[in-house]
Order: sequence, then structure tokens, then C-alpha cells
Amino acid sequence: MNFILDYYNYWIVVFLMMAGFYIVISANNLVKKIVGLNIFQTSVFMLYISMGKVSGGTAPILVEGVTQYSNPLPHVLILTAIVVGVATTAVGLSLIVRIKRAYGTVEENEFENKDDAI
Amino acid sequence: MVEQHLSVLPILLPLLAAPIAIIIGRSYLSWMVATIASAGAFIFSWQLLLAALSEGVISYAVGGWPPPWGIELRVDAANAFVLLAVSSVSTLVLLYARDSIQKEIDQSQHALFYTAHLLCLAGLSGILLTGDAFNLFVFLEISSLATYTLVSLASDRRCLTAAFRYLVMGTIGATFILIGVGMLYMKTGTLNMLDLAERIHVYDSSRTINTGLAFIMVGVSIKLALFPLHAWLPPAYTHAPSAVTAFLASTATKVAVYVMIRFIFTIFGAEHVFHEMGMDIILMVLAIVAIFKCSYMATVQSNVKTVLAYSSVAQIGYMVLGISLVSVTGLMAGMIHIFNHALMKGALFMAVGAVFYRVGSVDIKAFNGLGRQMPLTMAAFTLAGLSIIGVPLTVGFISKWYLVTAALEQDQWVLAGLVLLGSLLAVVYIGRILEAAYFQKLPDNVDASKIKEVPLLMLIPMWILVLANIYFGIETSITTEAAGSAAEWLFQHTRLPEVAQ
Amino acid sequence: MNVWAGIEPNQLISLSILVPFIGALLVVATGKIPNLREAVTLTTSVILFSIVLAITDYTFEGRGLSLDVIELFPGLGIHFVVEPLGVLFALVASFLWIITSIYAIGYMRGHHEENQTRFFCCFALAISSVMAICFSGNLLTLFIFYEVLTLSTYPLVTHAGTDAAKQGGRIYLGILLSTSIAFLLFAVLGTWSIAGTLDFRAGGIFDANANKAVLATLLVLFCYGIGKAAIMPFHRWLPAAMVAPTPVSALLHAVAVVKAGVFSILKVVIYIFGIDGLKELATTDIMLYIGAATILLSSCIAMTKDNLKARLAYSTVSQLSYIVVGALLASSVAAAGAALHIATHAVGKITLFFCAGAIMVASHKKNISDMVGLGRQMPLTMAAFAIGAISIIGLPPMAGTWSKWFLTIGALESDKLIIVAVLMISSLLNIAYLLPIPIKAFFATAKPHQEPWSWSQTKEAPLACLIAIGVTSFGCLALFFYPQPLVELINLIPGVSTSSNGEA
Amino acid sequence: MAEIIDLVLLAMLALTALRVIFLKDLFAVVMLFGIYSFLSALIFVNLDAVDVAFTEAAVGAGISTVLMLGTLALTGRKEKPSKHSSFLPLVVVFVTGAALIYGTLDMPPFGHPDNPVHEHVAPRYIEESPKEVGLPNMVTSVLASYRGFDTLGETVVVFSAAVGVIALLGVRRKEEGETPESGLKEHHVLRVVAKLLIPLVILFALYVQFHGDFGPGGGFQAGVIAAAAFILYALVYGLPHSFAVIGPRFLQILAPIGVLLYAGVGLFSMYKGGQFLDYNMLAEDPIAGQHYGIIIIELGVGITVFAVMLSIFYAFASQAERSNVQ
Amino acid sequence: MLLLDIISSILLIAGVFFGLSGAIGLFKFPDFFTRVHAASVTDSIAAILIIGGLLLQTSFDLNTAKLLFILLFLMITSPTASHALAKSARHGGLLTLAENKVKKQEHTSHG
Repeated sequence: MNFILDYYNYWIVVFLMMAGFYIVISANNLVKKIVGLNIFQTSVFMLYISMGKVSGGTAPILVEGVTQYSNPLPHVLILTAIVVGVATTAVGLSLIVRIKRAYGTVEENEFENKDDAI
Repeated sequence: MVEQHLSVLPILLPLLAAPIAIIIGRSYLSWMVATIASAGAFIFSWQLLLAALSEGVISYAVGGWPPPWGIELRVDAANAFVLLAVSSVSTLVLLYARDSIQKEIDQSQHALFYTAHLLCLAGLSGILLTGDAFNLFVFLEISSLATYTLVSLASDRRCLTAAFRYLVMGTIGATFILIGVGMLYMKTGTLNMLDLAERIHVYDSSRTINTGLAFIMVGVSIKLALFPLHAWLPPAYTHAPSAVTAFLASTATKVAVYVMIRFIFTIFGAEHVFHEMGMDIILMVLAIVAIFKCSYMATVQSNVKTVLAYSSVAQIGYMVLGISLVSVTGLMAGMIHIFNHALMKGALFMAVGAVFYRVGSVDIKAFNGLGRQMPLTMAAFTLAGLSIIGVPLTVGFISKWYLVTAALEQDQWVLAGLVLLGSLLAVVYIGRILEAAYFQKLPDNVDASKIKEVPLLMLIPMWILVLANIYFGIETSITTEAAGSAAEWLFQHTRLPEVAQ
Repeated sequence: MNVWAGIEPNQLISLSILVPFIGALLVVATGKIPNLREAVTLTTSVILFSIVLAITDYTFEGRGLSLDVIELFPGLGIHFVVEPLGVLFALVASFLWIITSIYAIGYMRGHHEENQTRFFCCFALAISSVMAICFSGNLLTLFIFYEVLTLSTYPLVTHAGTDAAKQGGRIYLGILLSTSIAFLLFAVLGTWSIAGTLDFRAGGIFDANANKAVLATLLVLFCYGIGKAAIMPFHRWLPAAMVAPTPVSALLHAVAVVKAGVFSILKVVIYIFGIDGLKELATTDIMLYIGAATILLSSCIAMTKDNLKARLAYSTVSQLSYIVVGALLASSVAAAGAALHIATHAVGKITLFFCAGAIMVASHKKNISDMVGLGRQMPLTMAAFAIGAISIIGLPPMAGTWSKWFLTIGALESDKLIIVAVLMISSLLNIAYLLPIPIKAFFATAKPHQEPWSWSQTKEAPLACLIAIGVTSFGCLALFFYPQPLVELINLIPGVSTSSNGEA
Repeated sequence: MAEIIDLVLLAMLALTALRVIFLKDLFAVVMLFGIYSFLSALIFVNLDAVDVAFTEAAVGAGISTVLMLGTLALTGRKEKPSKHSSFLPLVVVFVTGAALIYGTLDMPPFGHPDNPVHEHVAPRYIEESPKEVGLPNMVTSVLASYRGFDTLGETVVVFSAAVGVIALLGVRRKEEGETPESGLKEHHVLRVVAKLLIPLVILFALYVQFHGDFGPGGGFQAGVIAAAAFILYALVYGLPHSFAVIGPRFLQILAPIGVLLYAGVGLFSMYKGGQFLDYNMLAEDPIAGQHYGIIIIELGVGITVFAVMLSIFYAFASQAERSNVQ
Repeated sequence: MLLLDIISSILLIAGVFFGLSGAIGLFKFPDFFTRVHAASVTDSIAAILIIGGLLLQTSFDLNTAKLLFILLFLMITSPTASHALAKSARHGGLLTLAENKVKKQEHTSHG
């Protein structure tokens, strides 16, 4: 029981990651791929944030009388990572728009057989 | 002043030049800015290499915060050496790009091209110089985003799908690295590479650390296009603008190889990775398969850029093979090949770009009869091709020599034989192109007067690289010393498995 | 006669390599004016020969010349050393280059060949790399210039530019490059990792306790890696290269390429393994018998060929294996025979090729069946052909006699009677496929009734060709009556001697 | 208590993710994604990561969703049923998941205060940063000072994203534009309310920008919020009008200026004789120096993020308008 | 103090109730307009009640001000949002239940 209490968080996060990862590699529609990518990354962020949590701690903002703070470092890392994520998303989406204009479709299997393979 | 900040300047110069280039917005001026910045980065990285060779290691605490609390830039022979290759190729490519992109990229986007190129350079330099695992991820993303942009700048619509595939694969890889780093951080509580290296060995047998290692390895393997994970590379290199391909093929994957070396030797320790995890076997097998499978693929392609792209994957196989031998000589062979392959592939892709500039196609048929029409370009292509094959007096021979010697050191006779057999396939795919160029007649529908040599600004960088191919193939002391001391440095500062001692 | 006395002896080596190289550049420079270009070629070749003569003098004086050029790897670099065997080869090559270029001038003009400048340029380049091979002081140098030779002769093979030429060139380059990279380089690296050095040393470089099995493997790798020696099954490139113009065939099959191959094998045997070391290796005999098989098989194939050049090519294959066999017999006398055979076969075979070329220029005949009665048309050529043939067969009073003689003695000495038998049989086969050509040409009659022969009907090749043919066929005779200089030279080779009881 | 909330939220996340997998209607998928990232923002709050939650809400639930919707407007909202089997992906995912689960088994237990993460580097941030950097918000001080180089990299990432989007989509210049018929003319209520809100939103953005040192917030969030204000304006009054207020070309200047501002601080500290980005050098009193440095670089981040987000939106919006016009 | 707590909890519970009912309505109601109606219940009255409850929890400091601001914003935005939704639906040609009925009858009477 204690074991589960210690790890349930990580496990669910892993499940979320894999859900996102599955969408990325299985989806045929490019937009959905990007959505999956975002879910994947957001779940990884959750992994980081969960490791920064100190039970009984508060947000790492100095307040009188509070001694137990959660770890600020993962928060910083994830702030950066979120930005990176949105940057990638933006570029990916604009690629999709261009692909739509060039091929008339955003379904992978459809535009793949419009050109020779490479 | 300069000496003090030597290790941050190669990152800073392109990083500052990129915004300036886009503010200027004019094609010519932004080209000037980009070239000057890149040249400066080259000079600094040269001094940096000398400094690293003399001092061993240079540590630079960004923000004045001592590691592990602040971010540290940590320069030793290994990354200074790779950085030199990257910045030099970047400078040459920028010289070359001036004319090359006129034909391939819309005038209005030239400034964007140079900006993206500078960002990519800055990102790669950052990856090389940083001593912080997470900072590495950030710079990895900078270079990747810039790369996706560069690839998608081409006029052919297929570059879009190629770029998208690259984006998805690359992001997955980066996320895997992120997961891995997170696991290391979780166990050790630090992100500084050196600190990690010290604290990680407490948990060598920990399942978390091993999983982290696995995820980092997979992520990096995607970035360096190790065999089963190379699917993104051929289309990306084929459809990107020639200048971009020349730059990426000779730098991006190399930097990824460096990252792999850094993680294996500095952070995890060769002893753990190879001896306990048995990664050397996996890497070796994958490398061998890569060499043969992809060299074979290269022999059956009709698009010359694709041929060279597959050959790049195969060559990466050689580098990884060098790493997987777990010996100073093997690692040295890998490092030397990082440098030499940059020279070869840079020259080859530049030549192909020159052909595209004149003929407007890079199909192997387009090369027919070019031996007469563009003698200098094809001569450059020939020499660089011989270098890929590994003919004596070229750098390719040097790399192969050290690789095989490293294999024989450990009585891996079969392996040595396989390496040499692999280079026979190079004879085939380079030979096909040369034959087309020198023995086929120019097709009748094109008029010979139009197909002439490319502008000087394209020829000069090409030939600088080609001559470098020959110079470093004869005067090997420089590369050998640098790579050798890099390899020794890495080995002194890692815990070794018995085999290497 | 030493005009080069002024020059620091060691520099003669670099001169001998640079002179033809510079010659090549001059040829390109003077390409527009054919006469000047040919003059350049001839003078260069003469200068080169004189240099080699000077080097020979030093060798007889017992002065070892050596030259370090550059260090490619720690303790290993491009390094030249003059030793008797190399000098022998250098003499043959540089002398025959003069003759070949005289001949080539006549041939190329008589045959109205395309882009002759490229031809002469590559020719000179090939000679320059041959010189480098002759004086190479370690395996690495040998290997490097072996490759350079391959690449520089490739344009010569594909000179015609026809599809056939391309096909031939592809086979030529394919086999030579592949074998050299896959086997030779491998063997070189293996040697490097075992012995720790690649220098040619008298008596070999492997110490006694080196793993014999590995050495045996290395020997096989060397024998096949040196594809230019055309041991079966890697002999295909030689007939394939027959598409080249005749002077090239002469150069390839008599002077430069093939001889470079067997020369390398001799070098490896004498200076890497050492003749005594060879005895202990299991694979020596295997390779020996493969060589013997090559001799017989290729002779048989030669008999089936009607195209003259093809027949000569296969005869070359078999003759090369003589040298390989001589080297692998692991006896000093046989080695001497092998070395001598380099020279004698050179003069003999080049004569034959010159004749073949002359016939092609003069009467545009390729096939032997058409040459019946040709003697009436070109008596001098056919006479020369007969001389060359006899020399190849090894009958007195021709040069070939000596080399075969020593080979046979060597075979007897290391009592390998099978090899003796092989040598005898192959001589008979040689008679069977070479002699009929001149005989038919002179005595068989093409037409049933014909007017008596007179000079009026002769239609000989260009004068330049005839001169060349004359010189070489005279050489065949001369080397029979006066082989001493060569023999002495060979006796200088450590561990090799013509006297059967071992010591020189 | 916290655990239970955590658990509930995670369960909702899992359900959302599963729905996303099986839904074919991309509009719903994107909406669910918005919900997903909003839920995760809530989780972040619950795990004391207020800054992260702020950002995630602004970016994931905000910008990303808007961009995705913009893309859908151009690419259509239905996903076609795909033929190729989902077997291989399943295998890959299961292997990866198994590896991760295996990895979790040695992870330090969730939330224990004596985990190595809390033992090694972080303590200095928690204990010293108020003295060394002088900010109550440790996240900001770590972000801007200790790991300022990361944040510079982050800013550059945003900048390069803008470069990419502009290179790919370009931005239709105003002058070539047709009569401003776009926007929501007939929605008078909306127009009035928007007029009312936009100043407040911008005000809030400034608050977040400069209050970031003391509470959650900072340049990045502020930039996004400010951009949101203009996006609202563009949506309600149409692109041409917002182009008139802030033109794309201007943004293209603004974005790099933010980066230069940030890097300039570093250069200045180098000129002052310190390391790159060493704020102690900016003033005699190191604490004051830290303050100046952090405020300026946060400003740089804010400017860049604002400019980039807005120009990305412009790029997508002008695409949409183009397709509407055609 | 206790009194405040009781009141605030009552407010909160009421808010939660309305929120839930709004959500249920969102699912249960037959057509678009009715659903918008249900939703707007959630973000008007429910929001007011909950924030009111929270206000009573605070000790009348900065947080109070913030909560008031939030309330103000909600009061402005959420009705606007519902309005915009409904209006654009109308523009899109969506009909209410009643109108649909009428239409049907017309069809039947005509045909």
C-alpha cells in the first residue's frame, strides 16, 4: 500500500506519456500527431514537477514562517521546456499548413503516395 | 578579455548575429553579418582548441555562479576539436551559400535563411561547449528548430514533408533525452555533467539510472540517425537546399555523435555503459548493419543527394563503430572520422549543389557529361569521392586506417575485414556517379553553352574543403594530435572496463 | 657516364619519381603542338633512364640510398629505399618506357587516336608511380603508389571511350581496387598490428614466435590482394584491359602494371616474410599450386583465343604465375629466376605486343586466323614475333631461357617435381599457342597460286614502330648472351642467389 | 487531501488522453487537448509549481490551442480513418512504457523531503537565493540568475520559432490587403466588451511582468498575456486594424530586440569584468545588480515572447484570411 | 468568525450545486440554445456564489481585491461569451426547438 502511495503518481504519468507517444506514432493525421506530441511532452513535464514536490511543502516563494518549500529547480526547467514545446508546436503547425497547401491533404498516407518515396 | 571569455564567445557570436541579421533583412548585408560572425566563431574555436590542448580543461561559470548551482561551460580537447570542425564548415558553407541559394531560395527569405543558419550554428556550439545536461537539451532544441526551418526553405514541396518527419522524429528524440536527464536528476539531484558523473556511480545498479541511460541513448541515436532510427535523414538531406545539406551533413549528426561520446564516457563512464550494460555489443552490431545496409541503399538510389545521404548514415556507422570498440585508438578513430567526414561530405554536397545550380537537377542522369562541362566541380567531386572510398593520401584513408588498427588491436579480425568490405560499396556508389560524369555524353536537349562552371564564390569553399581532404590526408599530425589527446582525455576521466586497459 | 654525380645521391630517388611527373605536366602544357609533346616524352624518358642508371651504379658500389618524405602515422610514413630488386625493375621499366614511347608515337599517329595528350600524360604518371613502387621502402608506400598506379592507368584502359572500353575499364578498376582495398590493405594493416613495422627488411620482419596461422592467412591475403599479379581467379581484369590501345597493352602487360604486381609479391616474400620464413607457412604450398594451376589453365585458355591480343593476355597471365611460383618456391635460386623473369618476360612480351600493334596498324588484322601468309606482307614484324615467341617459350638463344632455367633448378632444389613438370608442360603449351602464328604467317599460303615474294608487296608498320620492335627483339637476344649485369644485380638481393648452393 | 485532488485530476487526465486517441473529430481533439493542458496546470498548482501552472495555462490551454484551431480552420476538422494497422506502434509504446515502469521502481518515493533532488543542489537555491539574489520568488531567481543561460536559450528558442513560422507562412503585408471586411462587425456587444477588456489585460500583463520577482509570473507569462490582448483585438476588429496598431514588420524588429536586450546584459557584465550574465557586476551592490539584471532580462524575454506570439498568430490568421478570400 | 465560515460554506455548496446542475444541463438539454442557457448558469450564478464564499474566507487583504477583480471579469466576460455564441449560432442559421416545430408543421401542411 505504502509502495503504491509512493509511486502511483509516476505510474499514471507514465501512462499519460505513453498515450501521447502512441498518438504521435500511430496517428495518420498530422494535426493529431502534433496534439499527441504536446500530450507526450506535457506528461513529461508532470514527471519533472512531481519529483520536485515535497509533501507538506509550499510553493517556492519566500513567506515568513514557512520552512518547507518545494524544489524550485524542476519548475525552472519545465518553464523552459514548456516554451520549447510551444515553439516546436508552432513550427510544426505552420509546416502542416504549408503541406495542406502543397498537397491538398494532411493525411500522411495520402501525400506520401503523391510523390515518389524519397 | 578575450582569453577569459574564450569558451562562451563561439556561442555568443552567432547568437548575437542572428537577431541582427533578421533586423537588417537585406540579403547581402545579412550575408555579410552571418559570414563575419561565423568566421569569428571559427577563429575563437581555433584558439579554444589550442588552449584546451595546452590546459587540458577550461571551465567557465556563466553568471558567475559556481557549478553545480550555475551553468558551466566545460571545454576540453574533445568538444573543442568538434567545434573547430563545425565552425569551419559553417564559415565555408556561408561563403558558398551566397550564390547557391539564389537559385534555390526566394529572394525575400534570404535574411531568414542566414538567421536560421546562425541560430543552428549557435545551437550546435552550445551543445558542444555546455557542461550542463539540461542546458544541452535547450541548445539541442535551438539547433533543431533552426534545422527544421532550413530544411523547409527549399522550393521543392517534398521538403515540407521531409521537414515535418524530421520535426516529429527530432522532437521525440529530444523528449526521450529529456526523460533520461530527468531520471538522472531524480537520482542525483544535479544537472552539471561533472557533478552527475561523480554522484551517478553510487547508483550504478539502480534501475532508474539504467533506464535513463537507455532513454538518452535512444534519443541521441535518433538525433545522430543510428541505423534503425535514421528514417528521417535521407529525405531531409535530399530535399533541403544544397547549402543547408552541406552544412547539416557535415555538422549536425557529428555533434550528436559527440553528445553520445560525452554521455557515455564523461557522465556514465565507459565501464558502466559497456561493461555492465553491454552497450558496446549493441552499438557495434547496429554500426555494422548501418554500414552495409545503408551503403547498399546508396548504391541503388537515383538521386545523387539521396546517395550521399545514405552514405552519411553509413559513415556515422563507422564513427559509432569506433566508439563501440572501447579503446583509445577506437575513440580516436571515431573523433578523427567526425572531422574528416565533415570535410568529405561538405565538399561532396557543395559539388552536388553546384551541379544543381547549373543543371537544375541532382538526378544521376543530370550528371551525364558534366566532366567536360564543369571540370573543376567534377574534379572536386572526384577527389572528395575518393576520400569517401578511402583511397590513400586522402583523409578517408586515415580514418579507415585508425579504425582498422583499433579493431586489430583487439584481434577483431572479422570486424576489420567488414570495415574494409564496407568501403568497397563506396567504390560502387561513387563510381556510378563518376562514370555518368565522365563517360556519358551530355544529353542533346540541353545546350552545352549554358552548363558552365559555377561562380568563384561557390568554387573556392568547395576547393578549400577538397584541398583540406588531401592536406589532412598527408599532414596528419594536427588532426591526429587533437583527436588523440581528446580520446586520451576522455579515457583518463572515465572508469574503464578491463578490455581497454 | 654518371652525369648525375653532382646530385646528392639520395635525391636521385625523388628525381626518378619527379622527372616523369614533371614530364606529364609538360606534356599537358605542350599538348597543342604534337611534335613538341612527343619530344618532351622522349627526352623525359631518356633522362629518367640515365637517372636509373646512376642509381644502379650506386647500388653496385654497395651504397644504399634512402629517402624519408613524410610521416603519415606515428613511426610510419612515405619512405623510399633503393635495393637491387627495385633497381632491376626500375631499369626494365625506364628502359622499356623509351622504347614504348617511340613505338607509341608511331602507333598513335598511324592509328589516328583521339586525345593523345591525355594518353601521354597518364602514361608518364603511371611510370612515375612505377618508379615510386620500385624504390618504396615500406609496405605503406608500396600500397599507396600501387593504388596511384591503378588510378593513373584507368584512363589509359578506357582510352577508346567506347562501351566496350568502359566495360573493360569497369572490370579493370573494379577488380584491382576491390582486391587492393579488401585484401591488400587488410594484409598491410594486419602486418602493421602484428609486426609493429612495415619496413622492408632482409629476412622478413616477423619474429619467430608470431602466430603462424595468422601469418599464413596474411600470405594468402597478400597474394590475392596484389591483384595485379593476376593469380586465378582474380585474372579477369587483364584480358578485359585488352580494349586499350596496343602501347598501353604493352605498358600494362610487359612493363608497368603486371610487373608491379609480381614485383610487389617478390618484395613481400623476400622482405616481409623472408624466404626462410616462408617455408614454415602452411599456405605457401597451397598458393604455390594455385599458381601452378594458373600457369596451365591460362595457357589452355590462351590456345582457345583467336584474337591475338587476348591470346597474348592469357599467355601473360600464365607467365606472371611463373614469377609467383618462383617466389613461393621458397628457394633462393627460384627467387632469382623469378626476379630475372621480370626482365626477360618483359622484353619478350613487349616484342610480341609491339608486333600485334604493328599488324593492327599496318593490316588492321586482329584475329590470328586472318594472319595466314601475313609474313609475305610484313616479314620484319613477323620475324620479330618469332623471336619474341621463342624467348617466351624459353628456348635458346633467347633471354627467356635463363629465367626458366633458374626456376627449374629452384623447383628441383626444393624437390617439388610437380612444379618442374608444370614448367615443362607449360613450355610445350607455349610452343603450341605461340609458334604456329609466325610459322603460318611465313610458310602457309593464303591463296592457292601466288607470284614469288618480293619487297614490293611488303606493307610494314610505321618506321617508329619498326625501330621499337627491332630494339626489343635485339634485347631478347642480348639478354641471352650477356645476362651478367642483371644476374649480378639479382645476386645482390639478400637471400637470393643464382648459384644453387645458397650463398651468392 | 492534496493526494486525493492529485489522484482525481490525474484520472481526468487519463480519460481525456484516451478520448483523444479514439476521437476522429479533430476539433474535439484540439478542445480536449486544451482541457488536458488546463487540467495539468491544475496539477501543477497542486504540486506547488505555480509559475509552471501559470505558463502551462497561458501556453498550453491558450496559445497552442488557438494555433491548432487556426490550423484546423485551414486543414479541415475530420480525420480520415487510416488503413495501416496500429500493431507496431502498440508494440513500441508497450516496450517504452515497460521500460519506464521498470525505471520508476528505483525512483525516490513521491514527495519525500529527503529525496536526493531536495538534498543536493536545491537547498542552496531555497536557503541562499533570498540573500544572494534578493528575490522572494526562488523560481524567478533560479530562472533568471542561476540558470540565466538556460533562459537566454529559451528566449532564442522562441525567437527561432518565429523565424521558422515567418519563413514558412510569411506574413501578408497590410498594403496589399483588401478592404477590412474581416473581424466581427455585427457583434456590437463583443466590440464594446473587447474595448473594455483589452486595456485591463495589458495592464495585467505589465503587472505580471514586473511582479514576477515577488509572485508567480515573469517575462514569459506577461508576453503571452499581452499577445493575447492583441489577438483578441485582431479577432474582434480584424487583422488590418491590428496591423495598423502593430505591424508584422515592427514585430520582426521587436522580437530580435528582446533577444539582444537579454544578451546585452550579459555583454555589459562581461565589459564590467565579470562572467557572461554575471549581474553582480551591474552595480556596486551585488543585490542591486541582480535586481537590475533580472528586471532587464525579464523585460527582454517579455518583449521577445510578445512579439513572437503575436507574429505567429498574425502568420496563421493571415493564412486563414487568404483562404477565406479565395 | 464561525458565522462567516458557515455562510461561506453555504455559499460554496450552493455554488457547487449550480455548477453541477449547469454541467448536467449541458449534457441533458435537447438543442444548442438550451444548452448555452444551462452553461451560462454555471458561469454566472455558480461563479458568483463560489467567489462570494471564498471572499468570506479571506481576511480582507490583497487576495480579497484579487477575488473581486476576478468576479468583475467574470461578470463582464461570461455573459458576453454566451451572447457571442448564441449570436453566431443564429448567424449560422441554427433554429430553436420551437422554430423547428413550426417548420415541421409547415412542411407537413404543405406536403
